[in-house]
Amino acid sequence: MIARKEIAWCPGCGNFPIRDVLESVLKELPVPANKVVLTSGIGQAAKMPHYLEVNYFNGLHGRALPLAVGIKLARPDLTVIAYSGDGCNYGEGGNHFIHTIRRRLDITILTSNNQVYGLTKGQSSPTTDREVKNLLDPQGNENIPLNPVSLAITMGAPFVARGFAGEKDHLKSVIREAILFKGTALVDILQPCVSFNRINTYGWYRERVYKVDKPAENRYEALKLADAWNTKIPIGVLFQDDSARSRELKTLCGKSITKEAVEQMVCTKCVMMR
Amino acid sequence: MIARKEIAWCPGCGNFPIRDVLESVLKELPVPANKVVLTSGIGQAAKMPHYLEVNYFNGLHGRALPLAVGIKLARPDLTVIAYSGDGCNYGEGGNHFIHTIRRRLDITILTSNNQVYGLTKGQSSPTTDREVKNLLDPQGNENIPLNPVSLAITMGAPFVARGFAGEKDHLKSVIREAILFKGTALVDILQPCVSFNRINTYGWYRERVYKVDKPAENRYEALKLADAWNTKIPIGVLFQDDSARSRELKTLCGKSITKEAVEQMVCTKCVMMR
Amino acid sequence: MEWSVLVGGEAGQGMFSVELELSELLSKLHYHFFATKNYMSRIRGGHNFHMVRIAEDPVHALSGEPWNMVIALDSETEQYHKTDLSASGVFLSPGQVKEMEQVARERFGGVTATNTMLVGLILAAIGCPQDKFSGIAGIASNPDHLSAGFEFARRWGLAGRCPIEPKAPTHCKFDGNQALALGALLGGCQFMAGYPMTPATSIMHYISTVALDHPVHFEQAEDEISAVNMALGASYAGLRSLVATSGGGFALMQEGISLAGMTETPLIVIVAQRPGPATGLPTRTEQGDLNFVLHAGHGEFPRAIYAPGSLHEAMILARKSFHVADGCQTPIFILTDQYLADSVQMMVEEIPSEIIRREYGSFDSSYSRYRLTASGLSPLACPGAGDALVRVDSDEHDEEGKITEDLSLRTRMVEKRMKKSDFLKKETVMPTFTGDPVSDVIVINWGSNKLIVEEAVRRIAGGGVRTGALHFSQVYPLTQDMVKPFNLKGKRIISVENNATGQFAGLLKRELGISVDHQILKYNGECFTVKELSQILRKYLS
Amino acid sequence: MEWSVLVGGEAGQGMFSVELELSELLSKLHYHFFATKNYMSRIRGGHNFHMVRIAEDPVHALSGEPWNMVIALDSETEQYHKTDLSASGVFLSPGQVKEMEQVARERFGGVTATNTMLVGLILAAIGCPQDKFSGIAGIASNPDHLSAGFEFARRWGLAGRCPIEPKAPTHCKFDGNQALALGALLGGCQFMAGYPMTPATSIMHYISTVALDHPVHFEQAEDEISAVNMALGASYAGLRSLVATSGGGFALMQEGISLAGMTETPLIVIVAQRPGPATGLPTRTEQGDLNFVLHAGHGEFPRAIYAPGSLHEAMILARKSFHVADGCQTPIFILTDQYLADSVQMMVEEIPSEIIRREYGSFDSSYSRYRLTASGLSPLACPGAGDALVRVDSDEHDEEGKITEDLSLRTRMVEKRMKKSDFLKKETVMPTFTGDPVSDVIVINWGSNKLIVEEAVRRIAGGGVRTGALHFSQVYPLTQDMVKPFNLKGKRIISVENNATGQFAGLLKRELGISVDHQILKYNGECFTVKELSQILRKYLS
Ligand SMILES: Cc1ncc(C[n+]2csc(CCOP(=O)(O)OP(=O)(O)O)c2C)c(N)n1
Ligand SMILES: Cc1ncc(C[n+]2csc(CCOP(=O)(O)OP(=O)(O)O)c2C)c(N)n1
Ligand code: SF4
Ligand code: SF4
Ligand SMILES: [Mg+2]
Ligand SMILES: [Mg+2]
Repeated sequence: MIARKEIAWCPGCGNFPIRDVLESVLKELPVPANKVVLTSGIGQAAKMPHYLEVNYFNGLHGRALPLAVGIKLARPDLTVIAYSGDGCNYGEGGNHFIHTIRRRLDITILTSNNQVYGLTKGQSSPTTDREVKNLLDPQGNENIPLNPVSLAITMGAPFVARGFAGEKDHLKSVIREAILFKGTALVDILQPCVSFNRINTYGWYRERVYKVDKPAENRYEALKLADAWNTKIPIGVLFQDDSARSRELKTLCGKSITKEAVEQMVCTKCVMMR
Repeated sequence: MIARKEIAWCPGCGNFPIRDVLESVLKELPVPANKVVLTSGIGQAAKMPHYLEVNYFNGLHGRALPLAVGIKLARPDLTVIAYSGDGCNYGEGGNHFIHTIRRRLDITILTSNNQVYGLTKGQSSPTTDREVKNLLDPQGNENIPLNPVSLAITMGAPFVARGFAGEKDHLKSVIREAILFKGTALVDILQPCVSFNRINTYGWYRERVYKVDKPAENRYEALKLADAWNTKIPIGVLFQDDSARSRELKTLCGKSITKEAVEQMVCTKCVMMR
Repeated sequence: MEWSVLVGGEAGQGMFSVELELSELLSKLHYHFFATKNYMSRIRGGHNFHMVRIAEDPVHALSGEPWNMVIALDSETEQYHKTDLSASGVFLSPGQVKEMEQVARERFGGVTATNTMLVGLILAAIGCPQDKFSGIAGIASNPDHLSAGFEFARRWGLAGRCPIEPKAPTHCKFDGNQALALGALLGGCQFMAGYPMTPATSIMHYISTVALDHPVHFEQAEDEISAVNMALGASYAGLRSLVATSGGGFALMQEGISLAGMTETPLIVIVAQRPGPATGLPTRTEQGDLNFVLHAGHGEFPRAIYAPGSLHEAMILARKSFHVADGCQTPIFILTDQYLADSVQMMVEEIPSEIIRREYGSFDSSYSRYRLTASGLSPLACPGAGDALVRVDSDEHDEEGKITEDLSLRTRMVEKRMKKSDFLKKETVMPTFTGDPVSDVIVINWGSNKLIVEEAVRRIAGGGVRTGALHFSQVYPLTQDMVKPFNLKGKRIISVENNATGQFAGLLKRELGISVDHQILKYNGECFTVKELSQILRKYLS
Repeated sequence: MEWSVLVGGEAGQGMFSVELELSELLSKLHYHFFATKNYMSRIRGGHNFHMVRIAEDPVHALSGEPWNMVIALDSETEQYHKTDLSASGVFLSPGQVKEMEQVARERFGGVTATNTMLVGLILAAIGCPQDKFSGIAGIASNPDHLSAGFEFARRWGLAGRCPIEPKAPTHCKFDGNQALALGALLGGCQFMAGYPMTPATSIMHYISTVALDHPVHFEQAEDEISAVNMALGASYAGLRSLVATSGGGFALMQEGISLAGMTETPLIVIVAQRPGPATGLPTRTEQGDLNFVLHAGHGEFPRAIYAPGSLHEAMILARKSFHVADGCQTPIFILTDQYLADSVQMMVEEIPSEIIRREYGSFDSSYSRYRLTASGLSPLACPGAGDALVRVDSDEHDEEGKITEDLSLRTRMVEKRMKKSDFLKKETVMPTFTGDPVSDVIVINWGSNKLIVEEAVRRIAGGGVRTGALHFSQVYPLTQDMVKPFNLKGKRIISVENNATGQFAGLLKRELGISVDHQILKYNGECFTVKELSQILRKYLS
């Protein structure tokens, strides 16, 4: 058990309920605990693995996803979950986000989306709303906020959901489904940051979130649903494509190449390609 | 004038007609020639600026866009066009692609999309179709192809078009409109690579492309339109939002900060943020 | 006379505000002081402490002597720091702070007033007359809160405990990042792109604040790769441009650095070091990236690296770097660290009033960006200014900036680029020597250790061995001319570095053939204190 | 007896195929040969040429002597290379090639048959009996096309012009990248991630070909940042992992390298150098990234860098690197270049038959990834293998892999990581010496220059000055033990490098205090030839 005071988050941080949810999801997963690996980047959210009893690779800012891809490719037998913040997964790691989805691997991407760079003290993240000001942007955010859910759907993710740290039971079922889904799954989790985000607070979200009963009919409907933000924010599984097949992977670990492979190599022709 | 034999492309390459189009668009632009800057990355397409009479910054693989952003922010008076290949703009430079669109700048992004890494001899690019084989992927491409047009629309680009190297007049009008549009514009140009792409040939495209008369009604319709690929491929301006406003920029070049600015600095309080 | 205070507690308890407000007032009141901090990579909780050394003479380092005052906002501070209190020192217990909070709540409607009250209490302790504040314009602190702090000081018998005269001839105070930002603006910097990273982020803050209403732009990039390329774009387009980051972010800029070298695009890169590898200790200090910066970017091209040793050097070198980058058309680096970035000090030296600017010639259509010249330098033009087309290329190129595979031209272009380092020689920043002019022992150091080493060397002076300190604020290039005046032959050389492998000592060996006799290295994430360093030095000297 | 042929023309004209097919047949026929190429960064057009040196003794370099035969597929080749023909040399004009094409079209229905015909013609010239082919299994070339080439040779009086005996004891031929890929597989490599980049791409090709039906995986990443992080993920998960790239791609991997250092994750990184900075000359050669690789990644951690000088060294060191990376739990680098990558040679040395594998212990839940031990090395476990949880962290961490800000633990962890370099000492790869054992002059070199230097030194032997060559295939760490046996004191030392700044000479100075007397540097993008180098050496020796 991790003592609450060992946790480096601010009191009241939205990451606490998410951690609780994750702890109980992992405990109840039909997978032995030692077969689950979390990867994470750097940020407040990315500290998550330290506060769970789990294998983890806490890597670099923005790089939770390629680590997860490498682990999954190497070890299809492991349940692989990438955990990070919005800055990490969509900002610094944006290229990995779009291309990891394209790889059709059975991994789960979870984001604590607090619409801010928490650990570095409150700068705009890719999901920060328009006109929000902070110490690096005294004029107010000029950029179009990135919608992670729409982006994931557009890139072809077969399971795309939104959760809210203030709805623990709901979040738990969404995360559980995401992990059990056979294919790339995203859960973007609305996570109030009590220290730096004075706009998108628990109250702000509570007034807006509502649960969708079932995923949208098709991608275009899902995109419409995903776009809703200012007054009503749908949470739940917004898109799910059960017909999508994830990539077949072979077992590598514990195997070894044979002499034939080496001989094949010796006979391989040189190629006209560097 | 650039002599044809100075050009390092293969005879028959789809980049030749694009170059011709670009040359005449630039010539006819209501902007003095010395006020146009092309940026590019690395690849066959990225050699484009060398073959035009224009200012250019031919930078690194994947980095045409941040160069363009820096130039535009520094010099709002310049017409800024970023030119590169599909690998450059959507692969190595994918993160810049999604975030550059978010910045709401008046720049034009042009891509020679040959669905292959040409310069490095034929590997899969992000837009390569499923199951295509090559020397680095003897098993066939497992990834979901990236649709640049859908991605740009999802990220909020106000002008999104597709062109075809085999339709020069049409391409010319699309590129011209894109450059004159006040806001971030993408033209993804279908460009046959006669050396490495034996599938998506001139003939293949010719059988499929058709011109759309006018942009789709709204984003969702545009996304539907953009998705069409295997049998019918729409070319033209697929999405256009004339109500979108691009960011206001101030004049910097030739100006200088004043002593007051320095004094302001001297009196600025230290901050609780590193 | 001096008075050193430590204020400790959990992140978020207000110690940061106490330090900020105290340093704000101390500077306005013309006190000499040095303030720095020791904080964790978290927003709330944990254990942070802030250290302020107030003195009658200029101070620019932690003395390392027992504290004159420890203010414990929590029991951990009591536990860790009370033992370090001087015999006559004042300890303010968490209970006492609670008492003050009680008053803050009752009288001022909230506990945050305690911060200012603590500032008042400290000022009272150093004998600052309470009526002084009314005379000072723009004191932001609430005078009532300050007074309440004075009251507590009197109640607890602390008022005037250690009277210190305010003797600073100025009221200018900066932290290291602010000095760099100021220097950059004085150097004509008009563009900065960046991605937040401790301990470099506040440089972006200072620039973006000025950008609000001056012809300067700050753009927050999606990542550091973008930041460096944006800055190169802006520099190409005509603006002096800057990026700042720390090791991990700088790692991502490597290809862009190489691009600056190849395209000969001027660029200033500030690397604020923190302990690595990887994420390491994000809020602590180290000098572990000298070699990394020295060899950043693939391929070969000239560069200079400055490592300022004081606020004034930070400002002057940041300013100068823009001149040198433009002059040499190459990337120039400024290497600092969390210690310098996070230390707040008085700056008594004058601030240059002239802003230096980039000048362009005017060119016609015969312009060639990479014209081959004897100096290796080709005239710089910016697009759209005249008929000249400005063509730059990351491939090997000809004089016009067109891609080439002519291998003899390649050779000439390599030599052209390398030749430009002659310009750097003309601009050499000499190392500074302090201490006994006829020393037997020379303590070599670089970057932020300067003023710590100088005070340590002063402290051991007269101990039998004649000792001097030689500080390099230009760490590359190193030339024999830079060391000749100091006649190092036959002397014992001791180096001091905040890293585990003695990177600068290695560089001295490689570049100048100088062998260091002893290395003093520290790599736990903290700076040296004067006491610690002078003790180690004494051991080597006896 | 030897016969050097140059085949030149535009990219896409088929010279590449001629070289490939010729080297394929030469090896099958047990000829000693060395083949390399000079090509532009374009797919069609331009001017490329391929060079094959066929000999009775082993050859591993370009002689630099006039060509015995020049085959000009276009007039540019005639213009550039005909002047370099030896007095008795054979020139095949574009007109003659056209004649052959004519026959190819008529007889074989297409011009591409010309490639094989040219191969036949060359084989005829070196006196290869035409009936030899029937006896050799798996000769892919079309015998009719070959025969047509023999016919032309006879018609033009070239047959048997310079009879060369096939004396190679084996039929093993490789290019440099293939030797590396083979070595990696022999080293137990099962995972590679990469992004195409000349001249490293074919390493990925060779691995992905094997991956088709063996327990090995190659993943094409979206960028190099992703590639290095994928490889670290795979290594953590249990597989020996590899990345390969060139300078620009390696620039993007820097932060990942630092991550490998901090998390102590074994990783092999091949850097195939090409001339920089930035995009530079993508298809040419240089040794300009030694310092870049040596100091790659922010922060401090141990590493080793191998720079193989031959195919055999490439294979052996690639294999060994996996053992060392696992043993030292740190990133290990292999530094090659376009010249080695693109040269095809016979390899007479034996290929190790044993595949070395990573072994894991078995651990219970008390396992700590970063247990502090005397050697600095902590046992490696992989997730899911037992009850052990495997926790790795890019922040400074405690023994369990949990983030820490305990600064005394920081010190111990830094020392733990640095201590691991003791392991590297045990595994030192000694430099190799050839030439006069009692030399007055030692020619120091590293990496791909080895066999060029050796031949050059052989060639000048007996010229009065006793000369030896000392080649480093481990360029870091450098220890005194590595040079002691060669007794360099008092000898004249000349260094040979393919760069403009003499990077290895600087490293020798820094690490071993060795000063180089003369530097021979080349940086136009081409390798040295034996003739060129021996001429320069003679100048220094006279
Ligand atoms: C390459 C690099 N750039 C910048 C940083 C500094 N950094 C650490 S966390 C962070 C932002 C965190 O934001 P987010 O991912 O949203 O996480 P949060 O703290 O909000 O949970 C940044 C910019 C870094 N560690 N590495
Ligand atoms: C950082 C980096 N990685 C890899 C390369 C090698 N490289 C050069 S061009 C290219 C791909 C080009 O593909 P694309 O952008 O589609 O352009 P095309 O040649 O097809 O027009 C690659 C991988 C490079 N120059 N830099
Ligand atoms: S700063 Fe925000 S996100 Fe970070 S721990 Fe505090 S409340 Fe949570
Ligand atoms: S390889 Fe393809 S894209 Fe490149 S020049 Fe040739 S045809 Fe054009
Ligand atoms: Mg966040
Ligand atoms: Mg392409």
